[in-house]
Amino acid sequence: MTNHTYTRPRVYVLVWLTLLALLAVTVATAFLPLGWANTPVNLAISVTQAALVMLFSMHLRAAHPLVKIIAVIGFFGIGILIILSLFDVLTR
Amino acid sequence: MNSTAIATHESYLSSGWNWWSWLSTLDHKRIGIMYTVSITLLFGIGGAAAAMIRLDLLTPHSQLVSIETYNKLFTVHGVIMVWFFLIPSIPATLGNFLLPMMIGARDLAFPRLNLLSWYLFVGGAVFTIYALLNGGADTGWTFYAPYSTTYTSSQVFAVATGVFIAGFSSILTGLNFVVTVHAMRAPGMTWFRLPLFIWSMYATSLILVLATPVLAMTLMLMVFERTFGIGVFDPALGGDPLLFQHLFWFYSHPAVYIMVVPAMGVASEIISCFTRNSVFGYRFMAFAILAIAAFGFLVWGHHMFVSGQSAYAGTVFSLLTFLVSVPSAIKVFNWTATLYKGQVSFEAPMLYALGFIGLFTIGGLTGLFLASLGLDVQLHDTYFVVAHFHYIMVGGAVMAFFGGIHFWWPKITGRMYPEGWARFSAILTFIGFNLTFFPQFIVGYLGMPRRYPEYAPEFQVWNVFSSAGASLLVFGYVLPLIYLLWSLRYGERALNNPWNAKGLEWETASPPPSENFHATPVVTEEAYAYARAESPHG
Amino acid sequence: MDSLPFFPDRASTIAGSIDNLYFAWLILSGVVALAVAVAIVWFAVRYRRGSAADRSLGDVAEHEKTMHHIEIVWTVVPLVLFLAMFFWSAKVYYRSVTVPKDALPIYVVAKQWMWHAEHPGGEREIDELHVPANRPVELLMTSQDVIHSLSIPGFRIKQDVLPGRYTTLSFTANRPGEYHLFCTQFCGASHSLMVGRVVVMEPAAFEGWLSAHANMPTMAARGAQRYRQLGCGGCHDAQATVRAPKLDGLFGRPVQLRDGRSVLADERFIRDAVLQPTQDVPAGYDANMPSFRGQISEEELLEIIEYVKSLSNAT
Amino acid sequence: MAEGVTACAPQFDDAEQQRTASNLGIWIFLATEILFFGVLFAAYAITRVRYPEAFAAASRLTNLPLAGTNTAILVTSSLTMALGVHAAQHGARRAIVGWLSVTVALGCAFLAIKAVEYRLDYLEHLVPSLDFRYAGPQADQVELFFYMYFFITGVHALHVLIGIGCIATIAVMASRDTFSPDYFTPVDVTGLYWHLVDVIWLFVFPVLYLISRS
Repeated sequence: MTNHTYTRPRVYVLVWLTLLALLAVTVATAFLPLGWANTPVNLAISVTQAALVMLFSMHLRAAHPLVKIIAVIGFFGIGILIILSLFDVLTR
Repeated sequence: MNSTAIATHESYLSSGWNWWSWLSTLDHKRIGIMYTVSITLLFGIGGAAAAMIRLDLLTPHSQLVSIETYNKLFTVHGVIMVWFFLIPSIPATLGNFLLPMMIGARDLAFPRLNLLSWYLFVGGAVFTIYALLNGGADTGWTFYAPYSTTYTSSQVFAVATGVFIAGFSSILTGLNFVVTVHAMRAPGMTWFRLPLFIWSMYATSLILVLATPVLAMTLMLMVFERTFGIGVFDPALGGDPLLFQHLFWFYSHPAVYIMVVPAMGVASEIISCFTRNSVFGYRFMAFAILAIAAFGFLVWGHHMFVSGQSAYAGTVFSLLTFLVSVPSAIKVFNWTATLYKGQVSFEAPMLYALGFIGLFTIGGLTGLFLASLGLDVQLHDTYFVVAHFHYIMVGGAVMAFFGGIHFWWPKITGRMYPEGWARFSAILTFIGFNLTFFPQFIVGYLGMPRRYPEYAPEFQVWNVFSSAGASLLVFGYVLPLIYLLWSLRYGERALNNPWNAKGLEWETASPPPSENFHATPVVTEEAYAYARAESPHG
Repeated sequence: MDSLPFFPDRASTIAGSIDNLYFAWLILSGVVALAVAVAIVWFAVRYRRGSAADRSLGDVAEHEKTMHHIEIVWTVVPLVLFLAMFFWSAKVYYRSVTVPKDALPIYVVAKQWMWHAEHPGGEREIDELHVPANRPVELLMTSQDVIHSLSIPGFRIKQDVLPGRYTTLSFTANRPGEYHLFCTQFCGASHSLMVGRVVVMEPAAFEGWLSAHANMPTMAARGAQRYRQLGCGGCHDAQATVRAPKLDGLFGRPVQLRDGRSVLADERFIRDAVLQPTQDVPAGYDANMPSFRGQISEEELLEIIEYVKSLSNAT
Repeated sequence: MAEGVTACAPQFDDAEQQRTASNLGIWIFLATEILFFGVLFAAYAITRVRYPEAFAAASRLTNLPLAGTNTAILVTSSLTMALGVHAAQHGARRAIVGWLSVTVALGCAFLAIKAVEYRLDYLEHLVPSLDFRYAGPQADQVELFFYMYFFITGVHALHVLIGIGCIATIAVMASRDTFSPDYFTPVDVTGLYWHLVDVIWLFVFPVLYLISRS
């Protein structure tokens, strides 16, 4: 079940640099006057960063499908909570 | 294993009887027993509160206790029965004891974590009982803001801390069960050869793991708001009390499935054994359990139809609630169909299981009344709702829990319970239960609100019926305690498989050795392969 | 025991259709429960251990196929049934919660353990509610402290009363008499004492009652006085020089907001404008109105709202 | 125990099964951690949707430079942790201790900067219920923002503290040569936990500091 394919350190450093780059981008876009598009852009970048960390540093890429489901299921649970609660708050 | 051989060898019980051998055990069976003892004591406290409530409600004016005390009584009854009895009842006792044995494992995946779960549970109970002794909370088990956060000075902090700690016990037990079912099944035990009790433990554990953290953080937000006087639920600061209800019910509706799904698993085991028949539509039953666990997370808004939630959101939640009740309906029909062309016998566990089907069916059907938007306006927060969830939780979960205790008692203790007394108490519980809670449906539609120590005089006749029924129900619960303890010493010695039941747990000694099986069993046949096996008692 | 109360009396137009829903579910669940019970007893007796009933299953594949058919049937049938009942009950619900245009407003303020009701004409009541028969009434409710819930079983209506917000209940009583009024959301020590009675009167008797209890100036008059006392006129009067939205004819009209949203100027809009002025700023104005939170009680706020309403239907 | 423990706990059949169970177990625990923080995000998001301007104004008062540095620090500590786990996979004892020590140092730096940030917030009278002064409009909602800000960052900082404790313990165990290519589960598990603490901060940072800041 667990992976024995060891990720080469080079990959970790590459991921690290990408994350720092994305950090710079996200901070930069925060100051661009994009109006309503600002929030989706910031969130998209943070989702990408999170995906990078989970796939590479947390070895999800080579993990058993069950582990992938467990990794994602928390986000779905909160998604349901936010979406249905907002559906109430916004249509009140 | 010849079923007539009497177990005389070294069992998990005889490996030490001093305090330390119990308090430091890593054996899932001993931890299961420690849970059983703890929740029995807590059931006593919750039951005593219920008895005082029923006595106080005999008269329209609250004469037994003051109305402030009454509010604390139903809070104690709610908190203890929900978090310290019902949620742990089947998973922590029967689940802990039987799950490893039924899948052919030596123990759970993380024994130390399992012992930690018990200590967390007891720690949580200590906080709650401390609060009870120091005046208790008076917010009801629902802790609705802004009353719980701003307007009450009762022991909300201590009770919330107790439930918070006990929540971690639930999470860790759930984690333990999910990993064990995935990683430690015996050779040949494929997913669709798993007994339905294991399916129910698996689905319950998924809900335990995915819902309980939400409760923990919601209680933490509530307690912080109470302590620092500021929070997102405080209407004075622009916060939204309905946000607390959303977060609370996002946990609490899946929690009611935590309480009833294990009972479904136990019922399937008992019914298939005492009808000598494989469960009708095994795969449908397994998928129905998973569907209940999954859809259970989408429907919490039906607790808030009249709470100020928008009509559109209420409509969506009403539709989703109707969808989640279909799997439960399927299960009831499948249990009934299991009796078809079987060899039906009526030992005590079977009486409890049949009682479970009857009461769970009534509970489920009245849930449909409440899911209908139009009707819920009249029924919400009345005794109709009280009767509905007692039919499901007490009629369903507790009947199945007692059925399971009786069914696996020979395996757990190596002793047989007295059959006559057990059948009598099963029937007495069924009758007492109906007398107690059916009148509440009627007084509910009449409009009698919940949590009322002082009620309008015309509701009194139904409350007297209900209290009378409760006095019968008390015996239904006390009797098993007596004769089961009696059976520990004087009960007839049990065979390894007294019911000739299918399942790996019956293929080892009663009571089983510490390592469950001398050799890891290999599974070759399907689940419930009763097909014409000889009936109980040979 | 003279009469065993099985059923609350029907005293509003919606009560009938809600009872029909209740009977429909009673019959449906009764049939299902009976079917399950009869099936269990029949199978239990016929196939009891040792009985001579025929238990041959025939060939397995055949049995497997029929089993699947049965499972499909008792999945689809409940689903269809539930959807039908869902639509019916949703329809009744929307009829119950939709407030008719010409409803007589009564303002209800709930506070820990009593109900304050106030009629536009200034009549005030505690734990009582006098309403005319055969005329739509709208209860505009708010709470001063915790969440309460106004329930009148005789009218089959119930609605939580939230602090910091208005919630509404509407009904048309159609049978004169006295009915229970309960608080059904736990609100503290004397939650069970927070009860009252609703008195449904013939329209003529109701007018008589109103005039007999009109010992206070009308709400609108008191609202106008509060309006001047708090200095609202300085900005909002028609001839005021300060750039502030004018109130004449405002109530009931949609308002275009600064951030592009369009909101109906109802009671909730006016309440938010008074307590949290910078939240919904109308287009063309800047957010410089001070908040009056803490300076106005719930009753006074309702009076100001009644005054603003009078400005719109007066013109 | 130079070559490390290859046998497995009694309830398992072999080490492979034990590794699978541990991996499943830690991932389920991480799922509950995601849910713990998810509830706070949900409460924050739902309150923010009701008061967009107030929360935007409030988020402009937060200290972006410090938070940006903190994000960089945590991302770097995630790298050093990953390299530490890599070293454990190859049984390079000195490398494990080295990388884990750097990770602990970076974690402490994160907490130090966090303390400085809290101190600055206190000096600017932004700490709810303790000493909160804000002259602008919708002061109550701004106070709600800072209530959730301190709640989320506080719970996260607590998790960073716990992480530092675990990594330090693992580093000490590693220095006593406990781990080997066949047995490095504790390092792997602590690494996964630390990465998740970083993932959560990758969501906390934009949500609290960046959204509609311009």
